[in-house]
Amino acid sequence: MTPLLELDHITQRFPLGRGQTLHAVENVSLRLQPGETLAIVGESGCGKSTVARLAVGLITPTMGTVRVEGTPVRARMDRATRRHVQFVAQNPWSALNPRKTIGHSVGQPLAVHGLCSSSAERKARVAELLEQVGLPAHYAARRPNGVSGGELQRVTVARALAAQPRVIVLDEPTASLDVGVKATVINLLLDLRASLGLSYVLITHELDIARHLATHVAVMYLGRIVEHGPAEAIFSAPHHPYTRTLLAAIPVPDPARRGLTAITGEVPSAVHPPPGCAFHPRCPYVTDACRKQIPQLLDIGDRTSACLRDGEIPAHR
Amino acid sequence: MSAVAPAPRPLRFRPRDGLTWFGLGCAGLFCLLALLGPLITGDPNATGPDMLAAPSLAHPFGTDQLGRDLLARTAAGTQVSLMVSLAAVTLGLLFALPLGIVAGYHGGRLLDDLIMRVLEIIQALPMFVLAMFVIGLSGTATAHLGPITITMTTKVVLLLGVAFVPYFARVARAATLAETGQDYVSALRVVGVPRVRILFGELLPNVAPAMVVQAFLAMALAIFAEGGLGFLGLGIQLPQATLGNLTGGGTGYLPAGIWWYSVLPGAIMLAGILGFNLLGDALSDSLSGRSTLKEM
Amino acid sequence: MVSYLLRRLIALVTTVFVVISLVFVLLRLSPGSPLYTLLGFSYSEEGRAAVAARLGLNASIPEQYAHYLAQLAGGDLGTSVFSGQSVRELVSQRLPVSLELGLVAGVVWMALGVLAGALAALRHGSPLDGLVRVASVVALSVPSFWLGLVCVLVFGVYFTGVLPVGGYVSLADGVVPHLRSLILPAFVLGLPAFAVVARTFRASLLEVLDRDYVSFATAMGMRRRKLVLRVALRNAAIPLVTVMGLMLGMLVSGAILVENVFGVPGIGQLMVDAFRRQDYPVAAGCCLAVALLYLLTNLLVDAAQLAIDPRIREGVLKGGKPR
Amino acid sequence: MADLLTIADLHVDYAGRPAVQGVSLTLRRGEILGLVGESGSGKTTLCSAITNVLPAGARVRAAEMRFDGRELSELSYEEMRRIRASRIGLVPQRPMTSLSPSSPVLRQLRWYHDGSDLADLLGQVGLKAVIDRPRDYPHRFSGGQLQRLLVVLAALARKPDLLIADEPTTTLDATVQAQVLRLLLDLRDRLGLAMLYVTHDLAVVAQICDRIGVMYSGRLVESGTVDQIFNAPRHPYTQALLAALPGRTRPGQRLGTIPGDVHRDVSGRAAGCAFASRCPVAFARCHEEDPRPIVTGADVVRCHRAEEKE
Amino acid sequence: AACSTGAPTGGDTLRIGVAAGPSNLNPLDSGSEVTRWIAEPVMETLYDYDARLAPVPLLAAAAPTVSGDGLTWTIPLKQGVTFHNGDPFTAEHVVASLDHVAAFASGSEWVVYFLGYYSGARAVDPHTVEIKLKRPYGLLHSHLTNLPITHKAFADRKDTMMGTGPYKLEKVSAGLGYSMAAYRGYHGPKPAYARMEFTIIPDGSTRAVNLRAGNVDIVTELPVAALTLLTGQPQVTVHRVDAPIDILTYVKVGDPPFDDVNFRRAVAYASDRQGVNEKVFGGAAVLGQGPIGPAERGYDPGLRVFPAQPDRARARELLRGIRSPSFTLTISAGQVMEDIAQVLMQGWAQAGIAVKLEVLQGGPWAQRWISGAYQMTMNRFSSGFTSGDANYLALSPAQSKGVLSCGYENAAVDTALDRVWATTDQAERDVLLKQVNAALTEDAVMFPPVYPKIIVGQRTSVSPLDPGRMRISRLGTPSLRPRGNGGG
Ligand SMILES: Nc1ncnc2c1ncn2[C@@H]1O[C@H](COP(=O)(O)OP(=O)(O)OP(=O)(O)O)[C@@H](O)[C@H]1O
Ligand SMILES: Nc1ncnc2c1ncn2[C@@H]1O[C@H](COP(=O)(O)OP(=O)(O)OP(=O)(O)O)[C@@H](O)[C@H]1O
Ligand SMILES: [Mg+2]
Ligand SMILES: [Mg+2]
Repeated sequence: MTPLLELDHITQRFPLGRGQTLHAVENVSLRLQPGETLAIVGESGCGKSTVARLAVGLITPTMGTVRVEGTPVRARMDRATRRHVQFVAQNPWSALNPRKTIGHSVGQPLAVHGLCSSSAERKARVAELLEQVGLPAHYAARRPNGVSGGELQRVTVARALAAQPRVIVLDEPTASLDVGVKATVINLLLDLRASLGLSYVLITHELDIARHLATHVAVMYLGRIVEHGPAEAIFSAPHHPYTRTLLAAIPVPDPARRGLTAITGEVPSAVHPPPGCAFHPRCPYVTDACRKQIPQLLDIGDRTSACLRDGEIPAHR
Repeated sequence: MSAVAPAPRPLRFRPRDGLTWFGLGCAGLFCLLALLGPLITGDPNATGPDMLAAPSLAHPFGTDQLGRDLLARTAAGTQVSLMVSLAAVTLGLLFALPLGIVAGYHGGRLLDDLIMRVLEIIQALPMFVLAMFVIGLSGTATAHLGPITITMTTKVVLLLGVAFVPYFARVARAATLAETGQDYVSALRVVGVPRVRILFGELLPNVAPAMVVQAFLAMALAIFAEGGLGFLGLGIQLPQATLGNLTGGGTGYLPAGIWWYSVLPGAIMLAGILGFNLLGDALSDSLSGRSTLKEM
Repeated sequence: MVSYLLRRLIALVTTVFVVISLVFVLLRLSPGSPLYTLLGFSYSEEGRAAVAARLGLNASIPEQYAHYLAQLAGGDLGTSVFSGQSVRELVSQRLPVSLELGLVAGVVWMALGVLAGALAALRHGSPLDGLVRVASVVALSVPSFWLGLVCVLVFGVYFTGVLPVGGYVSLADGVVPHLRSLILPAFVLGLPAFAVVARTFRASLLEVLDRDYVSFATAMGMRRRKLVLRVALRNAAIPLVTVMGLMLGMLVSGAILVENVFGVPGIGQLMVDAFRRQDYPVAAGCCLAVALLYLLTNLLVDAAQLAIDPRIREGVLKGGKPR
Repeated sequence: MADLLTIADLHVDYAGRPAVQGVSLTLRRGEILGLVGESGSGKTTLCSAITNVLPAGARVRAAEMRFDGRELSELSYEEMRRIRASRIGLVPQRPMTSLSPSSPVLRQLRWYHDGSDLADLLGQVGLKAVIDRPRDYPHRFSGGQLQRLLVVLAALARKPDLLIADEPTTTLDATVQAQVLRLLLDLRDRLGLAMLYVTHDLAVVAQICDRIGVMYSGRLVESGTVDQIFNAPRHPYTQALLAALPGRTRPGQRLGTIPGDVHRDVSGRAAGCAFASRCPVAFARCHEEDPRPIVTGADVVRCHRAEEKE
Repeated sequence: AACSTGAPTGGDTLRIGVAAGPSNLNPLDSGSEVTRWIAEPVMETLYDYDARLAPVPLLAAAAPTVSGDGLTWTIPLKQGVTFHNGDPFTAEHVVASLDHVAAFASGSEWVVYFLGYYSGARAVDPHTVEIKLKRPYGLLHSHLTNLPITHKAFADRKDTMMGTGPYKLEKVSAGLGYSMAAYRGYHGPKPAYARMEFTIIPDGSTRAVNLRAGNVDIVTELPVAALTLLTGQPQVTVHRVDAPIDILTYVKVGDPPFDDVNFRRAVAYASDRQGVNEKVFGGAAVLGQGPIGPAERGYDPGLRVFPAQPDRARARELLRGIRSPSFTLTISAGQVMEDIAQVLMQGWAQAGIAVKLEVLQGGPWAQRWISGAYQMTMNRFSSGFTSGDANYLALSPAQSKGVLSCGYENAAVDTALDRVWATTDQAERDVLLKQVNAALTEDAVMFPPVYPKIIVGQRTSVSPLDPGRMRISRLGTPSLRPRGNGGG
């Protein structure tokens, strides 16, 4: 079965001038099948957003290919294929043109892709879309100013839906929202997935949201995927030392289960990544080999993991 | 973190301190004199019998060495000044906006670099040097470029317009750069909106307010520059009265105590510059939200 | 940092080269010729040809251009068509006068501007703040040549003898008369610089006072005086440096007008004369000197900025895409 | 044991617009009080009011604001400054912008702490390397490093009685957040300082706090011990907050939500409880009368329903 | 200007305020008044003017001897004269000076005089010069009275002066002025002042103010508006003297609309001469008719063709049949010219002639003028220094063959002007000039609105300026001396 979206050995480097390069994404391969929700988690700067931008064609990779429904994405791909992958960004306040009405923004994909034959039809469709994300139709006439973040985030989802996508790439869709509002957006995503059969690529560093929504999880560290597999498996029994560290560092909203564990050390620089396994300076299980050899992603049962000592480390907790 | 989307700063003019009111008054006086003055005051070139007469009821601004009414000449000069400034600013915007927006959209890339380099070269010569250069060389005469006739007025407009281009383009570029950083531009690209439509349909309205502010400040600059050129004799030529011509024309009479000749037209110029500067400041405050802070 | 400055220097050289070429080509393409002025009534075709040959104006424009560049490369700016003086000598006679005037005007006024801006920001909302705001916008708006005339009127007609209203006394003719002769031109020339500095510094200081690091310092119980000196002023000075570069252009433009009002024999006056007479080499030399001065100072400003703002120094503000 | 900080009926207005209304709370030595609430609910304003670093134009009114036995509102600027300098520490929200960008970090550390034990202090938070980087400016350090530096300055160096931490980890990554939180807990244990910890994140509160205050629209709607709030919340708003947490619901299930929007309440309010329009259990009285705080020991709740249950 | 400092003691320094610094300090190249005013004390001519403006030997020992065919002039030189650098004055310097001005490449303004006449000069011995001519050149004597002699090594220099005069140029301060000191080795009477200083004061009123304040002793080119500043000042004298200063005003006769003599005359009739005189010259000028003014040879005070005030009826009559009469007036930038033009335009407008004004800077104006791309052109021109009291150059556009020809063709004028140059007979020359003047006036080719005066102010502490010299635009500074109690 052709995946809806496939990243095939993607590498993205940014030149920084003075001969320096920033290794934002290194050799990442991912595929998304219909109905799946793939969560990409990891620390700040590990390349999650870059993967998202690559996936929706905002940047063209230095190396590797992005395929949408089997068609490789070129710089000038026809709009019809590309519109099947849509994008929702973290900050709803900047994701809408402040000087255009919400209706205009939501209607843009309809106009660009000729999905409506008349402006009346477009208006009706915009109203329909707004209702679909739980907003009253009269919001079409409003401008983003004065509309709350949660509502705006729903507008951006409506805009993405307008293009009739099969995949929506969500880059931290709830990170800037308050707890209560966050919940409404998560509920919306759940509903849409159920009703429209959408697939999501969900970028987040809030692991509880990933756990709540995702069917699959990819854990990134310094531009590489270190562990990838079904969400349940990874959350319940992380293999890679980094995944373990990360899960242990996430506070649980339950005063009965206290015990934050912290590791020392900083995230290394993406300009001068450490030799060998990128995680080795912070890894409690580090060996000499880790300092020299870059571990490859290997299939281990239900998942893939990139750790030289995968079998040796005792199971978690 | 705020829960409600912040309003884009409206470019609304709400004079709230005395200074802004004063600026409005100055600019209003200037524009009124420019628009209505010439209708009321009569022929600015008509000579009369009283030469170098001090201000009086008959001649509120006095007369010049040829017995012409200086109020009429000042009004005519103000009109020229306003028209030239408006035209120059419009011209500058017309060229600078597309350049700045395109450069800003391609921020940091080759096209941006290229555009900004070229503009930098124009800026390497300060405006007056550039003016001297162009007008000093092409002369103050009407020039003919093939079938196109370039009068001195056109020349001044062109010159000021060109001098404004780098200045405007920088602002437009910076504003566009800031806008391009906003997620909505990425969103539009993902949606598949063509680039031209992004640039001029979506970005332009967001860049425009900053440009309006600059346009006001540039009006002030243009009035000054037009006056300065006239003062040096490199501007619009006699017998057309311009504020610069008048101010410069009167210099020879100053030591004889004939103050009104230079001083009054210059004061009108000052009013115009001050007015537009203050209005620009007020608009810029409203845009940056500085005044809202002050309100509290 | 050194490599950055080096790159800037190379960019500067290219810009200067383009400016030179532009000056040259425009000069040669402009209608008229100094020969007409030079010959006047004694104009004749033979005469024109002979003089043009002597001045090297007969060659084709590319040839002249090549010759001019070669001349420049040898440090020779040519000689005036009219006075036969070497342009380098002329420029080096006039430039110091303008430089001194600009420097006096710039330094004194900018210092005052910094002071006024700082006081206004620190006493935000007070009458002093209002005064600075009004004074600076008025100062910015007054056309320099007109203000010059008003000064001439005031000190030349009503309060005669208080200050000289025109001319320039060289240092050789006495320090006090020299300085006295600079007072009015420097006053008029520098006023806009005062205005810009005061406004910029006020705004940037106000902004800095609103920044996290100032509230943090306050919360840490830092004394107000130390806070202003160590934290606020230092950071507020960064945009000021940029503005100073801008002001240089203003001073140059202003000098052209002000030197003409007060009869100061600086480069501005020389340039106006040269353009009026179409004295190509002198005009080009002046343009070159001014452009070079302008660009060099901009370079200095950038260097100063680098020195004062570590983030610019490391290109942090340029590269990358920080969220 | 005497309370370290007592606030009673604190009101703060920004140009007439209320930001904090009638907040009362107490904080004991060695206690960590977590303050949670939506954006704009007045958490930062409350913190600033305590240290008196509100922007110009803000007006403070309080029945009592007592710190270690001294009424704060009666102190002169200089006395307040001295308290800030030695007794109340503040860890700011945005570490990246809280140090002057134009001076080297080490120099700034010396501004705030001129003791010879600096290297030692830095060593305690794993930042000894800063001493060896005397020329490095703040932008050269990561957010986590800077945040730890600020903790060193605010807490470790001057050993204050009270540490106010206004969302100190919001901008940090999970692993780094864990580091900073560990550090703060450590400090509490070693120095016995009291802490006012402001956050959006209920999970963090659950992990480190002893007591919790929940703010809504400028009011402290409920406060109590961590266990009490998480296991038996009394205010409907607190209940709704907890229901909205993904971590407390089975994956794939819809989360509890709070309908409406806090901000419409602020603007259009005439009388009644601020939460009434969004409250699932509101009744007539809630729309007419603003509930008064019901105090039980150190705990408070402001709700007519809760009152009924008493 | 600079003079506003320094105590107004005067004493042993003669201080002169001038309007501009010359671009070219070589009086062999430049006929500009400022150059020559500065050159006056420094450089001397072979012959000088006496009180009646007749030539008398100065550096020459005697009047020239002319060969029978008029083609060889021999001039004996004075002995014992030295240049300021100590070099003795000899014939080779005279030859170098003459050769310089006659060479095209030097771009000298004199070349036009020598053009077609001068063939060469040689030093017969150190104290005798022989000049060879191509054709008889009677005006040469007059020109040798005007042409300064420079040191041969300095003939090509434009930045300094080296002569035999009573003062030597010591210092050139760019844009500020020139200072000179008395030359000890001067061959004539000892200079009265130890020093002489020329100061540049661009603004006319400022010059007047400085004169009033005693910062300078003499100022030139006083504008009419500034004269009020000097009235009632007992220690200041203002001289207004007729001088060969012309408001050179002529039309392109070769092209429409001025190829129509009626149109030309209509324009001349409609010119507001009175208005120009009153408004621009404060009534002090003489109303104009033809090209030759009152201080010049050939002036005819009786010539009255055009009225003082516009004769509109006459103009309209002459214009009958011309649809929408209009033309462009091209002037060079400057307050006086602009004022004149604007007054004239008012007069013309009243007669129904639409005039467009074109104000050009010096260079572009000269280009228009020389290339003939004008309809009516107007500029100020002073011929005094190069031609004394004769205005030969200003007449040259009327010559049909000249480079500057305005398209006017009148054989009588052509022959008359040729003869003017050739003859040695001054009386004949005067008659011819009168004829030319009358013809050009009648035909309305050249019709300056007024003949201005030279206006010079001086302090009474200096001996009075010689009106005779001022009549030919000279100041006569070398012979001035301190006077009365002001003198030291
Ligand atoms: N356009 C760009 N030019 C240069 N560097 C970039 C660019 N975009 C991203 N980077 C760098 O690439 C790295 C990965 O960035 P990315 O935004 O993908 O991280 P992220 O995982 O999304 O982080 P966060 O959680 O903070 O959003 C970072 O170091 C970032 O600074
Ligand atoms: N300087 C200020 N001027 C005017 N109003 C302000 C100012 N600062 C805050 N406010 C208002 O006061 C109210 C409380 O703000 P505060 O910053 O205390 O909330 P918060 O709970 O800290 O929010 P966040 O979680 O977003 O930091 C808000 O409505 C806010 O808009
Ligand atoms: Mg990201
Ligand atoms: Mg806050």
